[in-house]
Formats: sequence, C-alpha cells, structure tokens
Amino acid sequence: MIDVLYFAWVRERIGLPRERLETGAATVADLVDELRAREERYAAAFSDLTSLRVALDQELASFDAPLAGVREVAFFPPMTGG
Amino acid sequence: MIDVLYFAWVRERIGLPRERLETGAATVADLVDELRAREERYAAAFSDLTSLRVALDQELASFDAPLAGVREVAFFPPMTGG
Amino acid sequence: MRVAVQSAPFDVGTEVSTFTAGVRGAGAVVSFTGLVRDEAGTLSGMEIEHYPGMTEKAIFGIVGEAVSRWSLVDALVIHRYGKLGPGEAIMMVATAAPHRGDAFAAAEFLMDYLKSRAPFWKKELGAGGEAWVAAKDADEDALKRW
Amino acid sequence: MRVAVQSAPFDVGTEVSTFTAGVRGAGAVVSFTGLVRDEAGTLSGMEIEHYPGMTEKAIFGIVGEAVSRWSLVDALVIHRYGKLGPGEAIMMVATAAPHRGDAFAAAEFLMDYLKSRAPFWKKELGAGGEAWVAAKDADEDALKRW
Repeated sequence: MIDVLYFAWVRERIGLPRERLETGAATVADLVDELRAREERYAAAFSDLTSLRVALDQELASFDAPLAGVREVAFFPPMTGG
Repeated sequence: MIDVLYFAWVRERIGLPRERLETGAATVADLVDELRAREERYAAAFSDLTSLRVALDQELASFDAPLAGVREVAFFPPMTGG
Repeated sequence: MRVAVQSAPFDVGTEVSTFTAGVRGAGAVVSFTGLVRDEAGTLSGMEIEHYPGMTEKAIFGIVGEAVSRWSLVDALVIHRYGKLGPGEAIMMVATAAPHRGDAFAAAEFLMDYLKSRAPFWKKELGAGGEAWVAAKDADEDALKRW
Repeated sequence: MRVAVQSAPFDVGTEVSTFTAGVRGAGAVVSFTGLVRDEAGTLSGMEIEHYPGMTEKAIFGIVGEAVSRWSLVDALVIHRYGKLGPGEAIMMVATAAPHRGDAFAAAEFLMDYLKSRAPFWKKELGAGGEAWVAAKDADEDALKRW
C-alpha cells in the first residue's frame, strides 16, 4: 500500500487530495501509467509529465525513480513559493 | 578666498576642521603644494596623495582639477560609510 | 535559525527587529519580504497551498545549505499558506553575517531556492476568477548561478 | 524616496514596517542593516564623522542613480553619525520593487556606493585606544560590477 498525494491543479483535476493504493509499479513512471489507465481525469492530469514534479517520501525525485520501500508519493506542478 | 575643510585623520593631523585661505593656486595640486610648504603638520597630512580624496564644492574631484570658481575644497581619506 | 510555516499573518517589522536584536557578532542583516502585489486593484487576493511535512523539510534543507556555503550568524524563514489579501506579506527571509556580501548572497540564494524548491503553489484570486500562478523559466534559471 | 542623515538612533523594525506598509504595487522589499560589530567584547563603540551637506547630496545622487537603473517603487536610506555602541544600527537601506531581482540589485548597489562614495568615516573605539577604519580595496572593487 502506498499513499499518493496530489497538489494544486493536479489535485483539482483528479478531484481528491490523497488516496491509498495497492500497486505493483516498480517505478514512478509505471505508477503514472497505472493511474492514467484508471480514469479520464487521471489521464488528463498526467497528460504532460514535463509540467509535473514528483516527490518520494517528501524528497524531490525523477519519474524513473524506483518505488521500492517508498510510503508516500506526491504529484504536483512546478513549485511557486517565495 | 576659499574654504578648506579637513575630515577624519586629515583633520586630526592638521589640527583643525576648516580654515579660510587666500590662494592663487590654479589646481588642487597647486593648493596642496602651498599647504605642504606652510608647516610640518600639513606636509605630514599631504605626504601621500594616493591615500587622500578631494571634493570641490561637495563633489568628488581629482587633484588636477582647476580651482577657478570653487568656494569649498575638502580633503579626507577614502570614505568608509555603510 | 528559525523556520516557520504558518497560516497566521506576521509583522515584518517585529520579525526584523527581533532577528536583528538577537544577532551578536553580525555586522550585516539582510531581509527580504514577498508581498501580494496589488495589481492596480484587479487582484482580490491569493491562496497558497503547501505540502505539510515536506515544506518544513525542504526549507530546513535550503537553510542548511545556505549556512554551509556562507559565514552566517543566523537565518530566518517565515512562509504563509492559506488565503492572503492584497499587500499582505507572503513570506520573508532574514540573514545575518559578519560582512554584507555573505548576508546578501545567502538571502538571494534562499529566495531562489524557496521559489522553485519549496512545495508551495500560489493561486491568484481576481475579479475574473482564479488562476494558478505558472512557474517561470527565469526562476528555474536563477538556481544555476549557485 | 527618503534619505535621513542623523545622530539619533533609529529602530530598524519600525522603519522596515513603515516602509513596507507604504509600498503599493511592490511584490518585493529588501532591507539591509549595518550594525556595529561586537568584536568579542573588544570594541567599546564607534564614532562616525561625516561631511554635512555633501553627505545628503551624495546619498540623493546614489539613490537617484538606483531609481534610474532599476524598476523601484520606493527606496529609503538612513545613516547615523556620532557615537554608537556595540550592536547598534549604523545605517540601513530599503528598496521596494515589483520583482525581487530589482529590489536585491538596487539594495546591493546602494550599499556598495554608500561604502565608498558617501562622505562618512568610521573610527573604532576600543580598550586599546581608537583607530580610523581603513577603506578596503574590496569595497572599491565592488563598484566595478555596476
């Protein structure tokens, strides 16, 4: 089981801030493929990965990073703090 | 007649903050030569011009600047504000 | 070093005052404050979303990096989330160092990293609706100088 | 724009607060404060001499130059003269701009010029006597980047 979090317009497009999933995905990219296949709103949110960022257990990561041992995955647009 | 002002260690070395002088000096350098010739304390204060700055009527100037029309000359070390 | 991620407003003057009073041995204090711009009255406010937990972690990481790169006596980061009105302070950083070069560089470094590496997302609320602020290429490019 | 050359102490927090509250349209406020360093207790204070008349003129010139170079909403310079104790604020600058780059650059520019082009001279007062602070080559070199 893995916690998946969504922020900003990713959250709005998918329609929920977080969910708990059972997944066999080996990498972030595999997880994205699984999510895209679920429903149109996921396919829409993940249509362009260059406009998305991912964090694994609250550390920025790349989409080819492995998911082994990861408890929390978060997807969000580029950050706009400051 | 011209007002000559001294600041910081130039003032301390010469022993006064300002004086009013009659001078026929054409440039700042000429005025410096006149002052050096007056007394040892002036010679000491003006021994190394690279460690001095000059302002004419409250604007930074160079030692070869002409004195025509100038009412106030100030000599001081490099500034240390901020 | 202090990091605060909060929804409550803060008073810039009080924070700068307290920070400055506490920095023994510093000759230079730099502060930066980010404000909700009042775009000629078109903006009714801003809403800031963040990633609780990761936000604090990311900011502590950025501050730690600044401390290791420059000779800092102290550093402060305050960043708000939630709803803010025009003119309100969104965030601030303050740095204190023996000399001004370090204080300025560290403050600019903190700002550049907070802009693009701390998990905050701004949404502008206006008369014509609301819109997520897009990240600027210039902000990502700004990181390359460090 | 405000320039104050004064012997009276000022409160950094109050000044930053008032300045920030007054800047309509700014998204970024940067402040710099220069403090009398407390050199491990060896310094009993500082005495600052200045050139009345020229000081104000020079600072207004520097601020005018900053305003012409960067997109500034407002700028503030306060500089003290006379006797100051350890930890006391010697001077401050504040800049406000729509974006952070301009606010930072203008504040650093103002500081670099105030250091070497405004007629102030610092004397350190210590247990072992007093000594005029020597100008640093690095401060003169800092002007070359602008």
